[in-house]
Amino acid sequence: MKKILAAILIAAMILSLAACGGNSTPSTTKADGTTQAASKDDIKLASIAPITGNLAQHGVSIQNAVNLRLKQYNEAGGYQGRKVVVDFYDDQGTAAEAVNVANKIVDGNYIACVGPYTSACGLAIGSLFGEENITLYAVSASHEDFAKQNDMCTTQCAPQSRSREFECDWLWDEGYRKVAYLYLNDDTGNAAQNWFSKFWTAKGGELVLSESFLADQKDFSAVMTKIVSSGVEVISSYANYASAITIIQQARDLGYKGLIVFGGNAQQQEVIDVCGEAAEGVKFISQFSNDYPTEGVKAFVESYEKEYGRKPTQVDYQAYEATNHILQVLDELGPDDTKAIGEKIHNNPKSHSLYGDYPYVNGVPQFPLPIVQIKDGVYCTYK
Amino acid sequence: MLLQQLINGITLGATYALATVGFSLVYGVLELANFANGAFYILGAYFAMVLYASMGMNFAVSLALALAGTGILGAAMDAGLLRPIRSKGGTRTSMMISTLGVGTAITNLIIVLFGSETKRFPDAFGGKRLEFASAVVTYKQLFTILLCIVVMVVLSILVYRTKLGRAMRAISQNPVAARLMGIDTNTVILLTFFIGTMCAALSGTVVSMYLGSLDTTMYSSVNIKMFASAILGGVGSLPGAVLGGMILGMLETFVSGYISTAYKDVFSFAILILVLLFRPAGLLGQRTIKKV
Amino acid sequence: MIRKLISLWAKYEKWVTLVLVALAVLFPVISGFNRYVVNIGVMAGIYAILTLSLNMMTGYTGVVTLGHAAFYGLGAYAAGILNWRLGLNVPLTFIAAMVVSGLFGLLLGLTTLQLSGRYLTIVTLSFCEIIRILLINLEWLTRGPLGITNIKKANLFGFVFNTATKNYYLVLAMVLLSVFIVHRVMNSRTGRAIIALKNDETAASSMSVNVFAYKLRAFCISSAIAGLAGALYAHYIGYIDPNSFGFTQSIQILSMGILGGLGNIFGSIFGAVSLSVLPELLRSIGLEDFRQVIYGVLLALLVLIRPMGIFGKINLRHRRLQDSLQLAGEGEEAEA
Amino acid sequence: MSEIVLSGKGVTQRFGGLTAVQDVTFEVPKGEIVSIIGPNGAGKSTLFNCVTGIYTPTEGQIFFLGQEITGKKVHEISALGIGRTFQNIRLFSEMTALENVIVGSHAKAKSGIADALLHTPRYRREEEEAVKKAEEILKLTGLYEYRYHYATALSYGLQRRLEIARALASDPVLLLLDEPAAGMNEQETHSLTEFIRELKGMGYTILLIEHDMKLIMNISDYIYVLDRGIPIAEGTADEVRQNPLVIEAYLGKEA
Repeated sequence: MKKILAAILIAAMILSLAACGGNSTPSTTKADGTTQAASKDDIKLASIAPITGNLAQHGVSIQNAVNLRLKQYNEAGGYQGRKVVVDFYDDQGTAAEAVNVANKIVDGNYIACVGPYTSACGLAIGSLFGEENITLYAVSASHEDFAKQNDMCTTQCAPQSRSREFECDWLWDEGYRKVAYLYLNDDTGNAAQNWFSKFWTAKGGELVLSESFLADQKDFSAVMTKIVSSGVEVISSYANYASAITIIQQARDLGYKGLIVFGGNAQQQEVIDVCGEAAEGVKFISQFSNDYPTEGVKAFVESYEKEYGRKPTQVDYQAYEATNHILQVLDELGPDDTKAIGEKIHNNPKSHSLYGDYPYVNGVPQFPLPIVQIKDGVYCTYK
Repeated sequence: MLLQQLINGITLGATYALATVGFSLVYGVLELANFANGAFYILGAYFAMVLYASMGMNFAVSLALALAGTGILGAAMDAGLLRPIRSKGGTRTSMMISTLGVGTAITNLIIVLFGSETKRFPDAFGGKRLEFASAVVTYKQLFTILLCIVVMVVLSILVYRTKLGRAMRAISQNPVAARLMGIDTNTVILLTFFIGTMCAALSGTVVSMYLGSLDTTMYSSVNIKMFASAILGGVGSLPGAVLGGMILGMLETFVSGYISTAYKDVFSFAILILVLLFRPAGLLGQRTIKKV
Repeated sequence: MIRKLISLWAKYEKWVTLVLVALAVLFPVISGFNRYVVNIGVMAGIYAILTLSLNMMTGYTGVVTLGHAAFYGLGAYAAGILNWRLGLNVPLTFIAAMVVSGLFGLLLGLTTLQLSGRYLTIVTLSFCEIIRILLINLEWLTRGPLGITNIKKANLFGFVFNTATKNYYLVLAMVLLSVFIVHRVMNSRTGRAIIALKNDETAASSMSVNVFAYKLRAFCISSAIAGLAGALYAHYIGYIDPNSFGFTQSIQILSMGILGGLGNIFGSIFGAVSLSVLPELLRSIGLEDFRQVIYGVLLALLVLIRPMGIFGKINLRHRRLQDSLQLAGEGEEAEA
Repeated sequence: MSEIVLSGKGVTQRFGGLTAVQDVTFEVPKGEIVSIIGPNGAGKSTLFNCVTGIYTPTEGQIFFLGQEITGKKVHEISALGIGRTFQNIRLFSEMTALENVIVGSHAKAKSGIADALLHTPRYRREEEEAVKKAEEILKLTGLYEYRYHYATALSYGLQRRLEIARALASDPVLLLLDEPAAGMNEQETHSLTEFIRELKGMGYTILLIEHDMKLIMNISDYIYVLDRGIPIAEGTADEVRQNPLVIEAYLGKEA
């Protein structure tokens, strides 16, 4: 065998890829029926969201919120008469797909990108957006490293350090002393647990036990039994809404009567629908409450409910606020210098958010943290 | 606390056992790892949820319909896809990949139709429970454990006592000889798939009710545990499947109860490795001697 | 008709191969250096290496493995940890990845080779799960679920592979290397011994082939090549976490191998490329949500139509020799 | 007495309760054809498998060229110079006839993976030698014209001969033939007998298991007779032919 039998990339691939290459100029991806014709003078915004995969539920929220804000902005005349149009890209909630679609976005002359949803995807593509000087505005990335990657990376989610400190102060003031902490074993979950145990022990509180679990874990009966028998007053947890549901139900099944507190990302309508009255009294350290007493929030909740028939939750709010912030900076600086837009978003002394004028420091929002609770089957502000 | 953990362990063990029994039945007869088992586990649960929760039929009827419907689908998969492969002399690998394709298609079809958000599975026993001094046993837990025992007994009778069972065992030992002995292997295999799929649907429904909720990712955590219990108990042996499931369930519960939840998986797979090293055929599996 | 086509292909195999290699080399130019398309090319190349390595284990030794992603992950983590902790880069990380995965391949081989096919398939599945759990729990080494972030781009003696096109050529070179390894090993005394033990272990050992030793060699080469693919992925994506090397990944690699055709280098590459391109094609014609459904249905049907894969059982060298015999009119017609 | 190539002392093989072979002692002198005969289930194949290492005998020892080989692994025993054929044909289906024979000479070559990757001189030399030798053997066995055909695509008779060719490829000192004439008609058995006689002429020592009495009586120098695992007679062809025990074992008791 003198020669090498190297049949590498066969003709089929070349033809199909070239064909795919041909029509892959940033055509608008069909997403939930909102294909927008990209005419010449429109300003283009990109958005990465988990449209399919395990986090598809949040993908829908991001699409709804971004489309809603753009609709309002364009109806109010857009940017000097030019409409802002969005292209959605599906990262399926995985890092590899995020890189896959990120490559498409950075070539698609967008002014900025809303998303991705998770820190993992944000960390995978942050450097690429940094090099290409396009804003990467993550929706719920609360991992400390995300916003530190470069000036282009901003998140709409409060970092774990701030929300956990706020939670510990609140719990201490409410008189609770014995807490159990359950956290999803991913990058943000670990950060949440570290900060919580640091602040809680600093205040002198007793961290009875802290246990991690995997995303697809369904059985918490063992750990719940340990919690019930060790007289824990508060179960605090960082979990997505699916795990939150199983935690609430199994806690109540095993006779746990104490307080249950979650992070904002567990605040989804399904928690109420599935758990029913088992969810009564469950509280969330959230970034958003739908009856928060400001004009901006009231208008957002009404317009969202009118448009989609249900009240918005934290993810809806974060995507809406991110788009809102990008459009404000667009009004100030115009669409041409994407680097300037990114830097302004990264450090914006005064942004007109739904909560009023609050700053962004190094890509992190310094916004208030309302505490939301479930009362009579509805989310409402507790404090 | 120990009593409560014991109850939790048995319940979890029962859920793993139920999921494994269907898989082990098909594997025992055909030596085929049926990867569509997970999809039928989820499909059965969604079927029952639609009938029971959305359409309000009574629980027993919706459970029966869900089992029958999924079972027929499982049998259809065998008749439509696996039988032609068998007749064309295809290898077990091709059949395995075929079940994999069906599994992927069904699971994702459910995601497209129902969306991937978690849905509610109401408790057929209205949350009623028995409260002892230091332990709580909900009716759904009792139902799960009871059902696991019933299914094991029924299947054991089926496989070891009935004519169909003898045919199944004949096929598992030597398909060619079985055919020569006049056993209509295709029909027996069809029935095996029908029963195996029904088991998967049953375990999916029961677990959904135990957890009170269901979504399309619920199988992923059970999938690996099902393989582990099958191997632990001895692949292809029904009592082995239940034994393996119970051991795994108890082990995980006590590890997360007394050590930490993070390490429950590490322990269960460490045990699995030990069993594989010293008794590769599993606890109750038979060692196959190599004959020339 | 197909027989003539294959005979023709066998006859001009050398030329067909060179044309394909040329097309592969020119591919970025053909697609106009469009980053998105070239990126698909890179991932297709990485999967081609993975199916080649799977072909070595399942195609040649007949051992169906359901845990091949474990070696892919081990290679990625070996490269990722070395780069993150010690700042090492190509070629050291590649070699380390191949060695680490190779050793684990040896480990799997040692513990499971006494088992018959019946249990081996399921054991490889739990092996993959065990590796994933180890990666999650050894937090001091792998940062556990945090995964390893900002792994530097491949940097060969100063030349940094930072664009998709440069990475494409690096992956292409590695695909060539893998094909070279698999081709040369399989067309040698070792290769014949491996195929002999696949066809009939007892007969092979009676021809003084140490079946156990040769299966181990096949396992090690296979897992080492999969480790190489892992290292490429780590440097290219720059972020790895335990969950991207789990069960679904193993099944994807296996399906590519089966679809393309086992026991055939060309088939494996074709399987990898076509199943990497398919999801993107479906995405571009908007069948986003149905992508997985179509993928599943396609899998089930293809295995029905061609159980041993599209190019399975085709051996061009044999066909060429047999055809040459035909022309010389020595032997009567022998069914290929 | 010429040198003893293979010998077994008190070889016994039990499977659980069943004793397949009971206390068999035999010798195969160099250059001779020794046969083992006996009705079905007499333990002939079991004894064969003890010699080749597939089974490790429960009791007794086996010696090859003076060296004990009891309990050695199959590939170790065959590497010492024992070629064998199988009762039911076990050719390698995915390889051509030529390649099947080349695998037969596996023990004679040394090149490993490194040699294969770098195409070292050793690799090239051994490959050429192997092909040349295999083609020689194929010519000897009249299979040269089918060298590129898939082994399992050949006719039954050709496959039988190919198995023998494969066994010859390792230049064995001892050739074990397991019912080579099974399923052959008169004419084919005759040509097989001639072929085996040729092999003897070429100096091969042969141990044969066979049912076909005509073939056995024609070419065997020495015969051992087994019945239900127990050796009941041995001797030259003529002695065995008249031995009443043998007749009884084969034809049943006189009426």
